[in-house]
Amino acid sequence: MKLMEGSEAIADAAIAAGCKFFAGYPMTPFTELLEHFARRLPDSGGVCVNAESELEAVGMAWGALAVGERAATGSTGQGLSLMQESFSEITLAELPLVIFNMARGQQDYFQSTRGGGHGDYRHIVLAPMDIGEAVAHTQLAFHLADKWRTPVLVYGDYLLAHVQEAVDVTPLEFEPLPAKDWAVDGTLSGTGDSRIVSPLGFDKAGRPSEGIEHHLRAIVEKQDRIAAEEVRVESGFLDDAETVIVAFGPPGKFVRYVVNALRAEGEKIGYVRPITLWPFPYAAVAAASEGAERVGVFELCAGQMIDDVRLGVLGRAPVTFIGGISTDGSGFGVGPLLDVELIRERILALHHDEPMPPLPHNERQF
Amino acid sequence: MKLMEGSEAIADAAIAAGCKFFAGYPMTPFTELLEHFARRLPDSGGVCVNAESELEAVGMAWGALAVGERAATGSTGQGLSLMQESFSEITLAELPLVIFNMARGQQDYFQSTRGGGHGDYRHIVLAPMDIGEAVAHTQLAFHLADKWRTPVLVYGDYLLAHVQEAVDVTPLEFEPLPAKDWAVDGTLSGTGDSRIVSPLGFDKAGRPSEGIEHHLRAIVEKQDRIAAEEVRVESGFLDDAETVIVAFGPPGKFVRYVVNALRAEGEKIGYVRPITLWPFPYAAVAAASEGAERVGVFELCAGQMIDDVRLGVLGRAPVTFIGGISTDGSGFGVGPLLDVELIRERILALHHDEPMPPLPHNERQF
Amino acid sequence: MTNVEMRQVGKKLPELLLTQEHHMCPGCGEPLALRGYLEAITELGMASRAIGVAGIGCYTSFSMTMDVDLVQALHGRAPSVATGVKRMRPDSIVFTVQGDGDMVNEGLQEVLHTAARGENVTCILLNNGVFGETGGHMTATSVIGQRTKNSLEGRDAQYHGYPILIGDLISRLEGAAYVARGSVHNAGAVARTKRMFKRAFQAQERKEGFTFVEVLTMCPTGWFIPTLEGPDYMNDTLGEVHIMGELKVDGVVRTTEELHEENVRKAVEMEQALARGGIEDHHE
Amino acid sequence: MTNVEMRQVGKKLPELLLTQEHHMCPGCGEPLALRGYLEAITELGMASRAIGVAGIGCYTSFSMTMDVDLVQALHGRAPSVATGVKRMRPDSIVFTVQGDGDMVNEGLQEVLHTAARGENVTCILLNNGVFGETGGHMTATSVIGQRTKNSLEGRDAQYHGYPILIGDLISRLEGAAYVARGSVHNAGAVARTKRMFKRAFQAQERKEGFTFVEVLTMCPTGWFIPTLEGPDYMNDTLGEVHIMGELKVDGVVRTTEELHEENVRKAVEMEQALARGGIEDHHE
Amino acid sequence: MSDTPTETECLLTGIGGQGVQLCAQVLARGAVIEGKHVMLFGVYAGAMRGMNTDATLAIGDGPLLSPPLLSHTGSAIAMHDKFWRPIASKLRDGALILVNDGTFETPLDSDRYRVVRVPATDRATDLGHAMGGSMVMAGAYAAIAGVVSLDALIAGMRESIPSYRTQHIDANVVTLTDWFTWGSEQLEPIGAGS
Amino acid sequence: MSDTPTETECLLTGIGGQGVQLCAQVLARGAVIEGKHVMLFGVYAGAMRGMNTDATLAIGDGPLLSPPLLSHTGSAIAMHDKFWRPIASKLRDGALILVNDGTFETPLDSDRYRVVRVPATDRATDLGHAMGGSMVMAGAYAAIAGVVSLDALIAGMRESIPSYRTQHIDANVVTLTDWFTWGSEQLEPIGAGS
Amino acid sequence: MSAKGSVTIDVEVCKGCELCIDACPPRVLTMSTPVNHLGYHYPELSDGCTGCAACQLICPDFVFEVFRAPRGAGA
Amino acid sequence: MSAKGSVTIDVEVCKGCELCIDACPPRVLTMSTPVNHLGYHYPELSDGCTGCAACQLICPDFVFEVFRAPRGAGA
Ligand SMILES: Cc1ncc(C[n+]2csc(CCOP(=O)(O)OP(=O)(O)O)c2C)c(N)n1
Ligand SMILES: Cc1ncc(C[n+]2csc(CCOP(=O)(O)OP(=O)(O)O)c2C)c(N)n1
Ligand code: SF4
Ligand code: SF4
Ligand code: SF4
Ligand code: SF4
Ligand code: SF4
Ligand code: SF4
Ligand SMILES: [Mg+2]
Ligand SMILES: [Mg+2]
Repeated sequence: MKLMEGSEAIADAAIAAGCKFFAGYPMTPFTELLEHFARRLPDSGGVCVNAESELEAVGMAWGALAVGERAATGSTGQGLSLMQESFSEITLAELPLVIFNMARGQQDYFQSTRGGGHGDYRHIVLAPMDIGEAVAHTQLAFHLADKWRTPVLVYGDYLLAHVQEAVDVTPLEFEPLPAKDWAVDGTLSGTGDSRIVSPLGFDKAGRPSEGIEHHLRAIVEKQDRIAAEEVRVESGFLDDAETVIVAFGPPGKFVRYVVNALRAEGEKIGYVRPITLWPFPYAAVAAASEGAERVGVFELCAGQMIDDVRLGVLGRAPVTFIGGISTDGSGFGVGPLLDVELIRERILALHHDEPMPPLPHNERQF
Repeated sequence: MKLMEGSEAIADAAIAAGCKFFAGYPMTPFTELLEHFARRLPDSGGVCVNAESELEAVGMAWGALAVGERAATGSTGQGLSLMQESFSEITLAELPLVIFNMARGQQDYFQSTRGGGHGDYRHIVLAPMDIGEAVAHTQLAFHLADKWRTPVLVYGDYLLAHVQEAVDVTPLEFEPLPAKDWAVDGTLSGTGDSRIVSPLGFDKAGRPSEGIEHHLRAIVEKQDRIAAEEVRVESGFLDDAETVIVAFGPPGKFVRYVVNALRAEGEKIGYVRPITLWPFPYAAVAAASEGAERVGVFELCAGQMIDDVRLGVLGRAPVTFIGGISTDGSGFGVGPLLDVELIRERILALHHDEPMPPLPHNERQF
Repeated sequence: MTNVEMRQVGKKLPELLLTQEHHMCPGCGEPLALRGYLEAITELGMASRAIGVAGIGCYTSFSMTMDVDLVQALHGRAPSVATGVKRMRPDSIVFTVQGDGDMVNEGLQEVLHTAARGENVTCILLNNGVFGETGGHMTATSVIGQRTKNSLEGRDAQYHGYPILIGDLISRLEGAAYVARGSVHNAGAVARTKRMFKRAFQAQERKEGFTFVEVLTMCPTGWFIPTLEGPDYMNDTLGEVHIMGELKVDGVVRTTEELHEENVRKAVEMEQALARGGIEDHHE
Repeated sequence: MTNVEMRQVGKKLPELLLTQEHHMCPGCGEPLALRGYLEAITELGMASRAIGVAGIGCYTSFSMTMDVDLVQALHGRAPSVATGVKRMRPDSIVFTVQGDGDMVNEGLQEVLHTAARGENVTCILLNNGVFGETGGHMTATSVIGQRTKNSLEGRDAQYHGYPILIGDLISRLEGAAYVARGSVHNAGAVARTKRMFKRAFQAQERKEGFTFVEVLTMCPTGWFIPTLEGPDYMNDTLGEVHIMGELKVDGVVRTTEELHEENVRKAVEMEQALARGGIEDHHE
Repeated sequence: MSDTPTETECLLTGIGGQGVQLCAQVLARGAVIEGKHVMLFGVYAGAMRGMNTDATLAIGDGPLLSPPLLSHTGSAIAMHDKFWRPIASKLRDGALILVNDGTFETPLDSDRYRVVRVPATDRATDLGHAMGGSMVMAGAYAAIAGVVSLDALIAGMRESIPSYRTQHIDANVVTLTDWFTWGSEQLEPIGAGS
Repeated sequence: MSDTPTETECLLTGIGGQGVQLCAQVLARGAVIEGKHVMLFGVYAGAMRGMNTDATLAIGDGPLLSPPLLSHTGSAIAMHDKFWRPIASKLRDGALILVNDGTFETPLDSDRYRVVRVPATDRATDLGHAMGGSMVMAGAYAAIAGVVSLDALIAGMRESIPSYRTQHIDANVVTLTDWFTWGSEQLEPIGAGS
Repeated sequence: MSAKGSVTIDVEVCKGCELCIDACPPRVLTMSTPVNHLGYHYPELSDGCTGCAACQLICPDFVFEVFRAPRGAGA
Repeated sequence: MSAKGSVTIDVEVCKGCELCIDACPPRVLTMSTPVNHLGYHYPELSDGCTGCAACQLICPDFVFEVFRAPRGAGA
């Protein structure tokens, strides 16, 4: 056991999963993840480039992936906004990019799950609730990315990045994967069998390739298969729950903690914690809402996942938003709403059909 | 009446609306819009900069807006992906940017309506179905942007950009707008009352300003008001409709044309054509689905607006996707699915609960 | 104590400041550059036409404290924003305030394209060779051997590559009319840098094209050294590579040799001036 | 008709081509550059280690026709992609193929940062001074007076600003080991440019740092002139500003004067060679 | 509705560079000059050079009701048959088809269609004189389909020529006139699209 | 659950630069060395310098159940009272509070809390010696709250010092020892958080 | 006189740009009157080719194969 | 001797960086033993100030006001 902040644990987990390349550009609260990769990768035979910008970082990772290595990049949602063109197109290029969003809250849900970029692409989104899960999800991310040849985003936040815990990182086992017979490394140049890794949907001249329309459809069909196979979700106390609370990530851990306590006090409340944000656990949410009288959604933003919750519930029960925007004075950190007592109040208010208490204000600091 | 391609008509409409600045970077099928602005703006006392990249284009527009002028930028969805950081932050800076997406299809619906960037922001999205409407929407876009101090995106496509029609551009009248008492022009420097235009939520030192958290909440509250006031939608033949088809933009015009014809043949089919994609006409869709037996969604993509349609219908009737990905060989242009006969077949198949005919394939061209 | 017979020398605070307070670290060089361009604007009588465009870095807090109409840009984007401002308000004096991370990393092509286009704006670079704001990491201007958070033993060319001498690059662009590199590591340099700001703003006024003033600033926090060592450390590391002086005047590029000579001369003059007891012209 | 006693001179097609067909316009200069670097790779025996990274422009169609392992990058991003490739496969020969719009507009900072970092990759620029693919608009390299879609009367400095001489800028970066600017406006230039490709690849092989070969190419379509006028038009416009020659060899920057002299000498040699009836070394 | 007799639709097809778009422009602008309602849509295969280039032209006396893409048409102009297939499937029985005699080899059922072979091989297919081809076809079609008068056609041509090509205007006037006349001599104007 | 006696929680607060985070580090690493489960979370006000810096520390014998932010706590360390308010509201009755005698002026209800004023004014508040302050408080708290032994504390300190600051290690050992002893002399270890 | 050099011309892939015409030092290439299947005129060789390969070097469509007589051979 | 120059020192805004100490040519500034409300030491002026303003120019926190005796005045 070693005292590590989440950023360090995640970097170690990535390296344990065989990540050989990382590139990123500093931005709070992502900076420390970059620092840990920079410190650790060289020792494990990898390379970390302190890229001059986010756009260059994702480009470098693109290159490392194209030759068949495991590679990742990341930033906060703001920096990832700059990478949206690349995320959309790299999905079409079918490269297994792993992306870390050390977000400044939960307001990047749409960006992550709807594809902030152009086009029909979606990529897998894993949302760990604490450092332990982050260590597992990071390794899973690299596996799923290779399994499906699609980007996988790990949605972290200020807490995951900065909380320190005594942990140790143990490598996980996954089902075997096929060889990367699509990767380029130069050895096929001049043989007539040279390869191309491209988002454009064209193969080398003379090889059967049905063009961009067919390629776009094939990607979407793959995404449908992922949606069917890769849903992950945790839930608790649903059987006789009158009230169901849906929350993800670290706030999901707070909610789970509160629901546990309320159950101990006999309140008929359950929870659903989506672990994959895409594919979203629509079925689980639908099932949870079956018998329930009300569904509450707790997000640290204006309410984005609530769309997916509604799409799962589809009118079976009223869906109420009980979260809200909450940040510290800098806008990067943890706001006052992320508080066990306040979350408890809000869940009980919903449960007893009482008016929602007003959101707390953080004390101005500038 | 003058024969103009859509791009030319839109540029003329923007100038008629008082647009004084445009910056963009070429990309099919947006290129011609940029060309027309470059040709026309100087004569009307404006400036068009052929920016060196999309990121620089949106930055230039940001500056022009900050001093209080009407300004716009645009690209295709791919280029707009690069502007996502700016779109998100300029919404927080409350600058009235008008954005033209001369899209390569309808697959940028999520990017436009969910906010491809980070954070909770949304901006208004207008989706004209033809050149005549595009001329009106372009002028409306500048008005709404100023009215709400928020970006407005006009969603066009290859057809709107390139179809030529004999049209004339007549300036429209709108309700009066307040003076831009927030803009900066240098005259207040050194007076103690200097201003700052910023996305960060801080005012000049010594002035009351409640910080970023408060600012983010205020923006979201404004967005809620917009959502309540600015919904625009067209529908037809809904009264006794057994089948309701939802479609937007030029494909919406095709659908309307087909539904008209089918009605003439006595088929109980109606349509809803969202004109604002955000705010989405949930109420209209809900009402339309009330008596209906089925709702069909026709989009030229893998299906994105269908999420919003489902959120409107909320289980009242089954919602089926009858559109699909369809492009020409280059991926920029018009695919084979955009065809009156094929759309008619698909609507009828849905209407008679028959299996959907397979999607047409475009003939490979490379 | 003030002294009746004595006249005041200089001003305690630049007039264009709304508050004296700032949250910069002890020994930070950025407020010194701030003093320089604010006083330059005031003394040139351009205050009521000045529009600033700020990048994102520690200096961003100046956006709130300067009494100047200001547009806050995103990280790296200030030059394009300034372009839009100037194109719409050609008679205003438009300047950006950016750091090396903002300008030479994230937004390198913004400033180069703006310079090549010959936009009539003045870009100001506060170059401390680190991302101060995010904790002192190396930037594209960090010099070989410089201490930064990810090069505590000094930047290594093999591993991290070489610094970009942005002023030198810009001076080679035809659209650039005036390019200078100042510093704030001693009183003389501060005074000299202020004159560079004035020349740049005057050239902008005359619509000569793009103008650029780079200022080497101390960042003891990002360099992980005591505040007191800042000035010398800066002069010996950054100062040795990013040579100070006017790199391009009236469109003519000057050689590194010319700059070196000049620097020696100026240094001597300054010593004498201070010994004589006064830098007459820093508040000319 | 083939002739038994005669020996074949050069090759009709570069070996590293999967098909002769390409969809470039008549008189386009890009396929000539393509021939140059493909033959250079073959003749240096580097074929089985070559990895190309392509930008987005007309030349993108070469991605499909070259018999070279290739990574298709997005517009402007090729240098960073090449960096990732090279860092993971240090023994391969990595090169980008980009246009002026791709490299000097959209991705200017990518190539500059890559060069400053001294990445061991070769960036190839096909510079025709226009966005050929999208219809012939002006780029950041279009020279004053050049015809483009948005400057049919010639580029105007006041309105559009000045061209960026990218090769010259890159040669000033310490991380750049070899920088050359060739052209394809006549047979001699084509042969000479091929030698530049070879020197660049050899320097990369020796891990000397960043290498760069710019090639001025004809774009009659984007220039709105008859194909036949392409070569002379190019030589008289682009060629007068983007001076051809080896701008930096073994890390040493050469002056414009040196380049001029050399160009005159080479031109004469070439005349003589052709008159003598043969460019011996173009297939050395 | 796109079938109302007051609307004439024409599909044009050929290989990039043959001036298909210019031909359509000349016809469209000519029609506008005559006060007609016009909708024109050109499709080039984006980045791919030397590929197909098509155009859809609708001319009507009143506002046009149909969307910009036609699924049925009463006439067509074919500069080349390389990309003819998709067009063929959209032709109504009795449709008027002008083909370029030299390069159009696909056999056409002349019982089903009214086929006019324009003997303008070199002119019409020589990419060096793309304009020539356009003018030949525009002139002939205008006359045969009877949608635009020669004067309007010439005026439309003047509007359609880019500033840097004005030196060709006089030659074009001649070509238009020649082939308009040639067209009139073929079969007396029977119109198209009905 | 966060109230189980086996978990000791401590909230630390002060002004940026005072070494609050270092103090928390030393205590946390010390505890890990003693085989305890530890969760530590530091909050600095992002970009804003000279602003508040807080830390949340939880030490337990078994796995920690609570989320990383505490709403109730049994002990606190206050280097400065500028940002004390939010902390105060989270203190349980009987909570142990170590405050910096020199800079902490806010009156504290000593019937409700067990307040220990650490007379380390200059040392603890002089930003020139941020480390000094951290060590003083860490030593005193470790002893008074009885969560970490002096040896573990010193080992924790060694782990916590960044490579470029190692020259201060010996001085820190002395300070920790002095103040651990000082702490032990105050009131016999009563523990905290219960 | 026996030729110093010669070329083969793959006329069907020629795009008629005429770059080879000016590039040929002895100017033994001239454009055809007929056009190829793409509709382009193409170069035709008359006597006097030196086998210098300039045409091959300048042709964007890789139309030429060049042959040269061994030194001394020919006239 | 009457002073050639003098300065006022706004000690409460000083952040103790000590840049002024080295900047002062006659070295008449020394750091205080006590600290200000922020906890920083600050400079104190001893005799011999020339009013050269170097301290003002180098101080990042704008602590100094500088005064100078008219030429000829003083000793
Ligand atoms: C797109 C984007 N990427 C990263 C950041 C995070 N960030 C904020 S300030 C900064 C560094 C600023 O460095 P510099 O411009 O040199 O200013 P300094 O702090 O050194 O004064 C970074 C990387 C950001 N705000 N936006
Ligand atoms: C981000 C982005 N912006 C714009 C485009 C559209 N685009 C494709 S090619 C091209 C111009 C290419 O010019 P250049 O690189 O000079 O190549 P050329 O066509 O001249 O050979 C542009 C702007 C794009 N593909 N991606
Ligand atoms: S980090 Fe550096 S630049 Fe930023 S305030 Fe501190 S000293 Fe100044
Ligand atoms: S547009 Fe220009 S660059 Fe592109 S293929 Fe044609 S000639 Fe070549
Ligand atoms: S250069 Fe090549 S393509 Fe051009 S005309 Fe000659 S043979 Fe034909
Ligand atoms: S080889 Fe030389 S001489 Fe022969 S045809 Fe070609 S260019 Fe002319
Ligand atoms: S320079 Fe200013 S802040 Fe620094 S010690 Fe002197 S007075 Fe204080
Ligand atoms: S004015 Fe000059 S002499 Fe006086 S204290 Fe300041 S630096 Fe020293
Ligand atoms: Mg910096
Ligand atoms: Mg180009």
